[in-house]
Amino acid sequence: MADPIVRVDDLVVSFPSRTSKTPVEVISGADLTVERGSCVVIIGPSGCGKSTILSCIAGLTPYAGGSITVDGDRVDGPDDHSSVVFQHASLLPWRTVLGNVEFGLESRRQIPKKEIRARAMEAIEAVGLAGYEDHHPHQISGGMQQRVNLARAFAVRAPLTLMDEPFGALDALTKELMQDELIRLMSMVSSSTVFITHDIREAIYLGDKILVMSARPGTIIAEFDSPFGADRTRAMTEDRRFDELESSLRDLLGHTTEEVLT
Amino acid sequence: MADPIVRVDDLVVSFPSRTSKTPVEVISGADLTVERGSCVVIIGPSGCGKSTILSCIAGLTPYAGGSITVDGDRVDGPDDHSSVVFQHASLLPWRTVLGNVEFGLESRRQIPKKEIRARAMEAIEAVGLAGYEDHHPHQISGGMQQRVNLARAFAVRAPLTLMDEPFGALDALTKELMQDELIRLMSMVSSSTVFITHDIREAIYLGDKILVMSARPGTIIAEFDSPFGADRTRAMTEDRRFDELESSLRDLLGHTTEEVLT
Amino acid sequence: GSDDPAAEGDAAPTPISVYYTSPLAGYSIIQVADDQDLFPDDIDVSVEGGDSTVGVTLASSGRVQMYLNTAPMTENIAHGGAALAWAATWTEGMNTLFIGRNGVESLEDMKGRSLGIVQPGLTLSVIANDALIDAGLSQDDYKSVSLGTVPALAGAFAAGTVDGVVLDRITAQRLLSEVDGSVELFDYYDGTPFVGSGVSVNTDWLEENPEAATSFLEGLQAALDFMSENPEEAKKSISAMTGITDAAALDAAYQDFMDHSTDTLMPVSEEQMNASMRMLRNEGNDWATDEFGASVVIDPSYVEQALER
Amino acid sequence: MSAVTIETPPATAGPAPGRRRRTRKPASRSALSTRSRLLLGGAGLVGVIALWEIASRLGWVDPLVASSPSGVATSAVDLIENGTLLPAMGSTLRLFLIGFGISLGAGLIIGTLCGWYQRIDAVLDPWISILYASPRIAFLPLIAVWFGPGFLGQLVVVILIAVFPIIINVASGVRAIDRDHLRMAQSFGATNRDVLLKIALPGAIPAVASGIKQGMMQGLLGVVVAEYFLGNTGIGGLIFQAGLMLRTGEALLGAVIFAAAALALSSALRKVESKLDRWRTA
Amino acid sequence: MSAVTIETPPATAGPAPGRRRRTRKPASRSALSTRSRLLLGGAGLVGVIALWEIASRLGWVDPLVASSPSGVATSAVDLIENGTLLPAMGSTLRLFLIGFGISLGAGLIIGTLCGWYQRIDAVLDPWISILYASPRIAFLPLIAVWFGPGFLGQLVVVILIAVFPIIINVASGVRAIDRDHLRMAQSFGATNRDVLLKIALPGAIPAVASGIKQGMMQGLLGVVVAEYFLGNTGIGGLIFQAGLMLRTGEALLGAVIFAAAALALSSALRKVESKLDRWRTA
Ligand SMILES: Nc1ncnc2c1ncn2[C@@H]1O[C@H](COP(=O)(O)OP(=O)(O)OP(=O)(O)O)[C@@H](O)[C@H]1O
Ligand SMILES: Nc1ncnc2c1ncn2[C@@H]1O[C@H](COP(=O)(O)OP(=O)(O)OP(=O)(O)O)[C@@H](O)[C@H]1O
Ligand SMILES: [Mg+2]
Ligand SMILES: [Mg+2]
Repeated sequence: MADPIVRVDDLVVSFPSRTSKTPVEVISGADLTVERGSCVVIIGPSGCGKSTILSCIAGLTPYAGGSITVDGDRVDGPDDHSSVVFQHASLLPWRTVLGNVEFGLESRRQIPKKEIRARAMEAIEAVGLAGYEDHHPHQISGGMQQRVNLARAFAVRAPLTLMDEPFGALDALTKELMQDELIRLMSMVSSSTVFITHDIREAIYLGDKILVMSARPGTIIAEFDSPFGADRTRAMTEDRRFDELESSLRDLLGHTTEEVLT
Repeated sequence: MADPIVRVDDLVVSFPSRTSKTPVEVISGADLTVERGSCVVIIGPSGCGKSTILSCIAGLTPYAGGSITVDGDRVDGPDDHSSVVFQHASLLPWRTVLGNVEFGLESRRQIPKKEIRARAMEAIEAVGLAGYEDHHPHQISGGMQQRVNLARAFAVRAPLTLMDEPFGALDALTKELMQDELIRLMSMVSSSTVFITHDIREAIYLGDKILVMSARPGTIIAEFDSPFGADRTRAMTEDRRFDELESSLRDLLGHTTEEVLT
Repeated sequence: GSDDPAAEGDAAPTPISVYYTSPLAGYSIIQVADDQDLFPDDIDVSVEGGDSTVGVTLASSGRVQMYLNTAPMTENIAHGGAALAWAATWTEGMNTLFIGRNGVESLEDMKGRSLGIVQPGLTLSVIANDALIDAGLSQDDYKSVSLGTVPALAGAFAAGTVDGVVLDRITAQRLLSEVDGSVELFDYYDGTPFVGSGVSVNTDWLEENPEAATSFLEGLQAALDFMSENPEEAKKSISAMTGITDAAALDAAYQDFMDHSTDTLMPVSEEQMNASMRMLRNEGNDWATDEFGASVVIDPSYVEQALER
Repeated sequence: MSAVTIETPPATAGPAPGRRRRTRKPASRSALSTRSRLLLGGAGLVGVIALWEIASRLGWVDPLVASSPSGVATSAVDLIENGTLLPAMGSTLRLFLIGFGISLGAGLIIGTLCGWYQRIDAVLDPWISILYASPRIAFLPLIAVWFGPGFLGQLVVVILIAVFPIIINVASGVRAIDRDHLRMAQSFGATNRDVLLKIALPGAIPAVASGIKQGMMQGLLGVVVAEYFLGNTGIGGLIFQAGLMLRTGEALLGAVIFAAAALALSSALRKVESKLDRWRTA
Repeated sequence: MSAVTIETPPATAGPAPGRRRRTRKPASRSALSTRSRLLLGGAGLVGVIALWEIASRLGWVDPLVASSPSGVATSAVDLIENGTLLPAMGSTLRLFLIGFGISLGAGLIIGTLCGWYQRIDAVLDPWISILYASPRIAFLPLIAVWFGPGFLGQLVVVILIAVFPIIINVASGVRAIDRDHLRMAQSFGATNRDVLLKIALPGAIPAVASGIKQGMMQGLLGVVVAEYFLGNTGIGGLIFQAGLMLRTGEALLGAVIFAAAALALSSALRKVESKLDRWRTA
């Protein structure tokens, strides 16, 4: 493979503190790389800074130190290299499914109206929502809304897709369906992905590489390569290596989590 | 064991329809029994009527046919036999943790102020929130809020506790902590429980008996007795029987769910 | 060398804005002049009506050139710095009645009683005080009650809340006929020489537009003539001005106007001015000397010229 | 709490399904049917109107002062017959439509500017608050001088009364842009203009609707004030004239017409709002 | 979409970290600092006031009609010196406090009744809407007759203007009880009374606060109207008398006093509200 699509070196992020004058360091020296076409999953306790890292890569949050490059360019604001899928589908309720998917394309550089429509329809078909173009978000289920969210991100065909707990709000069954859908889509568009989750099994199921973060101030404390190849099916979950990986991750996270909850 | 604490016979529930004059049947002939001191889990696809059954047992929803008895009394309105834990903690934001737990007790028959306070404090200790009595809901985490919700229900010491996806909104790690907490509480107060969930693994982990519902109009289509005894630990999840039960449930639910999504 | 194709020989007509302070029959003359298009062609008149507080500011700012109202408001504004003076009047007195009830049978009986007024300083209050002082009472002998609006004044009298009020003749007579035990105490038209309905003019404007002012007065005179000659048309204009629609009431209003207006426009007389000054002194205005009053009266020649045309 | 004993209540004797032990009536909040609402509301209205008529007939209230329902009706018939009422309503309607229309346009523009550009807001906000808070009735004479006592002055009065609720509501609606939507748009590289047009404004629709509603009601009030104090035209002038001449029936008729117009407008607006906002009825 | 090709943009030449290909400026919504806001707002206020003074000095506006800031200040000094202003403010304050106090009490009670008892609401709602929608200025003469032109009549005017926003907001706050909370309470067998006192009323606090705010602003307006039209007392009367005698500075002073009072009241209310509602700042 060529050089990595994302390269994060010694990233430091701090936020102004409410109580004191000195800013609070949230990420202190995180390093990570994402190889082209692979899916990197970041897992860690609540509040450790997962979303913050993602947001920095997307150019939505300025960082205090270190460097981030995406596709060779240094990140210093939102750009065309990446698209983001947030946990809340954040659909515009006054736009139809089609209108929502078009929104992402409209916001990119000038694309003719006609091409926008065509690419949006293509993305809607890809997530299996053909026939629902004219529905408003409130007329479709939560799972379908999340698919629109995916379609919106994939439609812009950015080299990198950043996903922040996209399935966190779904029930277990819908979540599994969506995970399978995502695997299908990722293989179709051969996009590179950074995926954030709380869910250990989801991390193992989706990730080519799994990064574990420590509690705040966050750094990457462990890295696991997936023992499974590109071909992912539910059968994986019955594999012994799946359970082993799950146990190791649970042990690692058990500590960090206990600290966070009461 | 004595006779069951809950007996639901041939329950039929219908709601007035918006589009037509004839009401829509949501539950058509469901039967179930809950033995004293046991935990019955109901699982089923979204919209199948799980919450409706629970609500009928609690006396919150009137039913069109069949009968429900709790503790020998026919249910025809909210009463002292059961307490409910909803998915949303539904805490009153203007009351403290203590005030919220007291709310349930205040609403029961006349209990002296002093006893209310004592029982509420006891329940708060039992869920591990001692020291947080004076916090307002927004000052504690989601997991802690859900524990207040549990404490409020357990403080009234009803013979039956009805739980409607109480952990549905929590992240995977917090959820597991809460499940362990619940198992501890249930064994402490030896309460009978009906527990509703979407999550197959949660169902197996908690249930003495697992009932599977069909898609709407809902009925109970299968019943599994837990192969594990009263002593529940995380080790269970690595047991072969756990995986087997999970597969059977997933197969059963796979069908019903596919119909609902898309 | 005008190359304006629209010019019909002469210059464009001089615009004149007129404001009247109440939709009373006494001011219908302006409505008639407007309705019947009686103003000469060299002026372009627009007429608006409304509240008297607004009128004070309009007249003093010169926003309107002609202002239909009653004494002593014009004198008051003129003293406040406005370039305002009486141009003409068409009554010899105030067309109002002082009426009483609850056992009040004369002005002297108002001692210890309550007098309804709209607001202190407004005409109806000033002339009520004048009549009572003339009858030997002082302002401490009775209680003035501000009711805010004329409708409230009439209503309060009808309801017996106040013992005496001064009201325009039409409303007063209606009350006299409908309220038991109400009596007329004083008829201002017979008793007080006063500017009851008149038009004042902005004198700054007047200096530059003497011709237009004369034309305006000419139009008003034409309206007076028209009203006596065409009762039916006049009644229509009165109805538009006052909102009275009942035929009998309209007849009465027309008759009332004819009975209490002069045949021709007149300059404000010295007697009328002195009455105004006296009333203003009653109110405690030490500037209201008779000499000041004279300054408010403009040159009577304007009226004379208008009548000659 | 390790020794919790469950207070098990004794079972009731036999099959008495309807009886329960508790004596406290538990909460239930069933909605009153639309029919009962209309019946009760209608009965109340008719009752009070009948009482008023009776009181007036029996002389408990002075008809000179309080008129009566039949007096109001008679006034309506008279004024329609002599052709006064309809032109008056027309002129009032014209004033309202133009005044409210201008307020709406100006309110939307200024409100959007204030909600979106923080610098503009910083400069204008104190003035908006001051003007909105000050008793605008005190400015009537000034308005008359600057804009004349005719239609223009009336228009200014209506606008000064109607425009502020619209500005304030629109601005707060635009300001309260959904954070999730904003981040989403930023992540796609949307420009400020995109965010304003495609996110802030559509999202502000409920606030805009409530501003329009308040502006409409205030605008109607403004029309009465303008017609009453300036120019004496239309229904407001009719109320003024009628009051001066003690024609209480007519004055109340004018008030009834305005109240009816206000009720009709607000229910029409509610309909439009629920159409515009259909996506929100989830 | 099986043959999707990713449009891979060419990498920029070398290490030019600050430059990006896009020309469109992406959205950013950083908040203006409180200091800049105050500076801009203050500059605007001072600027306009200075302009007004200059315009008046240079004779661009007629000082007789528009007065000037220094004219307003002179009026204030004069009126304080001759002992008119403070008693007038006292009497206005008294009217406002009593009138608003009664409106608040009545509004809370009637609003709660309407929000909670659907039958009462069905009967009262039409009347509340009608009275709220009708131009109450037309009723001033009736009020003067029924309640007298003195303090009582003024009080009625203030209440009639201030009470409706309170009733309407309280009722809708009580009505909009949180469904989840209601079900929770029902599941514990809470009675209707429990639900009203422990859930509906505390939950209605934001609506109540906004009703009180509107009621306060309307109440201030009501005080001006009442003093202006009935009894001619206090600051409202001062505005009227000054207008009549062409003392424009005094009239504007009265308006400024009312505006200042309204601004002070609304900022005080905001403070109280954020205290009462601290649990909501989550
Ligand atoms: N804008 C901000 N200002 C101040 N602190 C912030 C801000 N955003 C995030 N933080 C803090 O930074 C830390 C990391 O937040 P972040 O949202 O990245 O966590 P996370 O790992 O995504 O957590 P979660 O799993 O709950 O989503 C948290 O402690 C949070 O309180
Ligand atoms: N008040 C009501 N009026 C009309 N239909 C209702 C009402 N409450 C529930 N339903 C319908 O009854 C069906 C069962 O609803 P219920 O809430 O019991 O489902 P559920 O199994 O709990 O679903 P979920 O897992 O999504 O919570 C649904 O189709 C729902 O639309
Ligand atoms: Mg996060
Ligand atoms: Mg449910």
